[in-house]
Amino acid sequence: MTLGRAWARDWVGRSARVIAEQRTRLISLDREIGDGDHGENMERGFQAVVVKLADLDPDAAPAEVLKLVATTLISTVGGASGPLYGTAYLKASGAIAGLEELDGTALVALLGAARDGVVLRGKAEVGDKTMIDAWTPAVEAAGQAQAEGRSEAQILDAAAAAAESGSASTDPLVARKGRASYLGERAVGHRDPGSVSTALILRAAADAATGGT
Amino acid sequence: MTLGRAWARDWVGRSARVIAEQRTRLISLDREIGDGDHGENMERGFQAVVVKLADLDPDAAPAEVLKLVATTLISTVGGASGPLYGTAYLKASGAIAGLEELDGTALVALLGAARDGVVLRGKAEVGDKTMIDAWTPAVEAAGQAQAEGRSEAQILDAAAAAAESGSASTDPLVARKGRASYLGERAVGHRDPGSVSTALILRAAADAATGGT
Amino acid sequence: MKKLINDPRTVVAEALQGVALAHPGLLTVVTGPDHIHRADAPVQGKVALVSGGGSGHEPLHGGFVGYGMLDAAVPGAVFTSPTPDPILAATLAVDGGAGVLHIVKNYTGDVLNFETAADLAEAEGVQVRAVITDDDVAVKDSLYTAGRRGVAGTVFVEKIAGAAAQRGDDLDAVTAIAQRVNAATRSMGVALTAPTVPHAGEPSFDIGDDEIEIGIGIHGEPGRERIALEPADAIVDRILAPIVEDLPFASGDEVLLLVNGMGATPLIELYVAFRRAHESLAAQGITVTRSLVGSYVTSLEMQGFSLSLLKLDAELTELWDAPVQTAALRWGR
Amino acid sequence: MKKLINDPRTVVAEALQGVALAHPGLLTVVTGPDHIHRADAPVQGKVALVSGGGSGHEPLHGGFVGYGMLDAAVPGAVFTSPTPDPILAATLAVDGGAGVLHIVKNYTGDVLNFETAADLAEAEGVQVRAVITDDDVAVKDSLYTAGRRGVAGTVFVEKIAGAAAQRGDDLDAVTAIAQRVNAATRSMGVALTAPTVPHAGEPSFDIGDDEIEIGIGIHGEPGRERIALEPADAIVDRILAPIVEDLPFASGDEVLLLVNGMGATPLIELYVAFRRAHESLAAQGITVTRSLVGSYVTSLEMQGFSLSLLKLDAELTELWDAPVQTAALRWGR
Ligand SMILES: Nc1ncnc2c1ncn2[C@@H]1O[C@H](COP(=O)(O)OP(=O)(O)O)[C@@H](O)[C@H]1O
Ligand SMILES: Nc1ncnc2c1ncn2[C@@H]1O[C@H](COP(=O)(O)OP(=O)(O)O)[C@@H](O)[C@H]1O
Ligand SMILES: [Mg+2]
Ligand SMILES: [Mg+2]
Ligand SMILES: [Mg+2]
Ligand SMILES: [Mg+2]
Repeated sequence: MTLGRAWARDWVGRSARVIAEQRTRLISLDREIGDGDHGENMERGFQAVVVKLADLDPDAAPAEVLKLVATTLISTVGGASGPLYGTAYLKASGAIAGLEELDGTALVALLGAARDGVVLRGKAEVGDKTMIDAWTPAVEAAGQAQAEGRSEAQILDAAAAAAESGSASTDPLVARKGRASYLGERAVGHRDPGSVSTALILRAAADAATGGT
Repeated sequence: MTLGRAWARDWVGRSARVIAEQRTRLISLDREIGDGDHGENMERGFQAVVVKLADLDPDAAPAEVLKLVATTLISTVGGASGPLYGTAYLKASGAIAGLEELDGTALVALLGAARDGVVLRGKAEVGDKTMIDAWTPAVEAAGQAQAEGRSEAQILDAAAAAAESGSASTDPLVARKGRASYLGERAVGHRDPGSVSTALILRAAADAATGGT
Repeated sequence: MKKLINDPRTVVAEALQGVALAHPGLLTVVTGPDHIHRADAPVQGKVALVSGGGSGHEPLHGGFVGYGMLDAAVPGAVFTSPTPDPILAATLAVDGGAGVLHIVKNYTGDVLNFETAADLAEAEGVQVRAVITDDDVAVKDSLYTAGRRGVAGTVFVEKIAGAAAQRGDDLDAVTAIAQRVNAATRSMGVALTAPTVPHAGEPSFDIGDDEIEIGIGIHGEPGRERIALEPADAIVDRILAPIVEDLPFASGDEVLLLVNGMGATPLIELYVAFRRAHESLAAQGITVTRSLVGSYVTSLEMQGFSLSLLKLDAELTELWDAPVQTAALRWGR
Repeated sequence: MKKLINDPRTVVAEALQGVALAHPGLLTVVTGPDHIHRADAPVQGKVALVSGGGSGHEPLHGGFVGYGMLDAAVPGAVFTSPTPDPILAATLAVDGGAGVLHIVKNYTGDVLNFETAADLAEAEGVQVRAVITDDDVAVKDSLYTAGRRGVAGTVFVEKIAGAAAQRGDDLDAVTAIAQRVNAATRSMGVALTAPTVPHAGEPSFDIGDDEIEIGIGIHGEPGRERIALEPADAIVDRILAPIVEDLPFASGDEVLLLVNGMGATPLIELYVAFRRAHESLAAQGITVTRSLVGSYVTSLEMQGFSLSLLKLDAELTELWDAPVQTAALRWGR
């Protein structure tokens, strides 16, 4: 079963809710190895998205929804995560331009474009202890699931699961990008907050596909 | 047995020691209803006195010793207590000018002049919750003891005891002079720090007369 | 106690050495007895202004020495009035033959020590007048107190009397202006935290995590009352009302408003407070035509702020606007 | 958390309203998207300077807007880079036809958001250049970090490039001067306590009563190492050495020295630190010919300080001395 506008809107709504719920956790993680604003930044952005989405034409295609997310995050989040997530959604929107329904191929393209957008702006590689450590395994797992002929819901579940373990894999790392890179060895033992928000957002995508809670 | 230069010097030395010992107590009391510097101010002043006294002609009369205390306190203590104690010692010195040995009458004059000096500068009355609440009972008790024909040591002991209970009598008072007056009712239940330093100095005078410790 | 110092006993002397090194063309720092004076003092024929008091309120007073403001500042130990010797030395150093005005904050210690110094200076042939600043409405001015404290409004007196002296007013006139400014100034402060005097090593008072002290002095002397922490607007309203009532300031008045940080209050918060004070005054028909926002009269690392209001007229406004060149206040040159 | 605010979500907006009310002739505050610009902007024919970044560092940057320094400042949320929209709006508002220089502290967020705004401004026909300040020697500048942070030395870049623009230099020349200043500036900071971001509600890091953080950033990012509290002189020596080594500064150099308070450090302590830094430099043959002591680049109510050193030459000295008229830095007019 392909995923359409309802899924796209539900994904955004779930993302906003889970980011709001996890706001203090994201702040705490960012306090430990950054400057303590990641939860606030992301919540501010996604609340603005929810408000704007209510005004969007109900017939808007998934790409329109993602573009709205992109421009809203760019203009409300600030910090490093604003331009990074903003570019991710912008590129993701471009990858599914014109499509009303997204199949497995489209989803893999969406995720890959999002990841490439983050890399384009932030120049991070896997192992740098950034959100890329969640995005790249997610893209790879989605590609693999799609190659194995899994359903759209299964593809997104695979992506979310990979993002979650990718995020956990940042714990032992020394950071090479972002604020945590100032810390050297002292970042070891802490999880990168941006990788956690990425995992939350991808889990929201999977949940939106199954209608789970 | 009249009291001479040895007593005067011993009084000053004992005063300096007891002020140094009680420095933190005086600071704590002043923290409660003032600005927390009384112990520091008095210690700074008496340490300077000790240094200067070492250079004073060993044959200097008691009045010279007290004058040295006065000018040194004036130029090193600062705050309210500097000019008040400074004037006290200056007037006390004047009251015994020319005397080599102090009998009971001289001691009562010394104490009365000191008290009058504080009043001249500070305009406080008994009950205003200041050092006057220690000085005035001390002067009265000394006068009484002298009228009763007591020894010099007994006169000073009576003065010290009266200063101590006068100081304790400041506990329930609302202050009408000095920093504690800003507090209104909130000064109630706290002892005035200047009355405590006065009691310590007068006890030092009595101890110097008996050679006690 | 966490401080950037070497030793509580040397902090004032070392800071003075820093001041001397940082402002060589502007200030001369004399040690023994310690004071700061204008590098070009004495200015012949000009009335000289001398202020001073305990240290720990920086930039007050040393930061206000220079063209158009003070001629000398006399720092005591932290929160302790200076003794007469350095006040006398400063007075003699800056007298340019036209007499010296002492600007003294109303604390028993400051008043007594300046009084003694003035007597000694007069004995040396220098004409001395004094103005006692007492702008703090938190303290009842009655027979039953030492009178109102001099707090942040002292900056208004120093700036405006300094401008009057700079333009050539004689000692009587400068004294009268200083008195007029003090009489038209009212202040009140609030503390969120307590300062720690270096030699005391402990905060000057204990205050709960959700409490504030209304009517705080600048030496950590406890204030009028202890209340629960409130939003900034409510706090501003709470201390602005007694200020306005006291003079009273009235609709139609033009005022100079100082929102003064007590040491550890971020500037961003001072502007939040300024906004509310300006708004509330406007609602009462009182127009803020001049203003100052910053930490000018501090209490070491105390978090808190004060509001000061001066009722302006054309002359006071002109004198406020006159050029000033000091370490902490500078415009027009 | 004890703050003089109404609501963490409105603090920046309310402070901006305060700024507007406090500096009517000097600054214009635009809301939606929020920025501050010179009241007389755009200045035709002059290169315009725009800086910005997270709030909480006041007076940086809004306090440096005015004649001879910045044309506009763009405040983000507390400790969070502004988004491109207000940067773009500020850039368009101040362009006087001679192009705009963005002065950006080196943080991933600031760099990315300014980059995007520059692209959008160029698309509207405004010529934009950027200089990234990265003066903090506490961070290793290697492939394995986001590079050095921009900290208090940014003030030198803003003042000196501002003076170059004011004297009429073109965009290439102003950019080159800004880069030259940044290249000749080194800084390092120390924290005694942590700042508390209003919306976070908790201190940015935990630090013991007898510990200090060496190499602190201006956003409460932890520094190089945590050590036991030391006397001021030892702390100054500890952070001065890596600054001097890094450029390196050498005997015979003339320098501008900034002793910068991080928010809650009393001025008296900054002068104690200044004294030591000046002395230590003198002992190495390095002469402090210009200086600045005060809280210019802060981190909310953090106790701590930083040292910044700029190697001067005749031109940089002349540009530093040139008149400036802003809320926080003013001389010569
Ligand atoms: N160069 C980069 N590439 C990818 N992700 C990055 C990069 N720099 C930072 N990030 C991500 O951004 C997150 C921090 O976002 P946030 O706290 O909102 O911004 P800021 O660091 O400006 O305060 C980090 O946890 C990290 O995942
Ligand atoms: N007007 C006064 N008359 C008599 N004693 C006074 C007066 N004002 C203050 N004192 C005394 O001075 C003491 C405070 O001295 P100190 O703390 O050294 O000075 P300061 O109040 O300037 O900090 C008070 O405890 C009180 O006994
Ligand atoms: Mg962050
Ligand atoms: Mg005291
Ligand atoms: Mg005192
Ligand atoms: Mg941030």
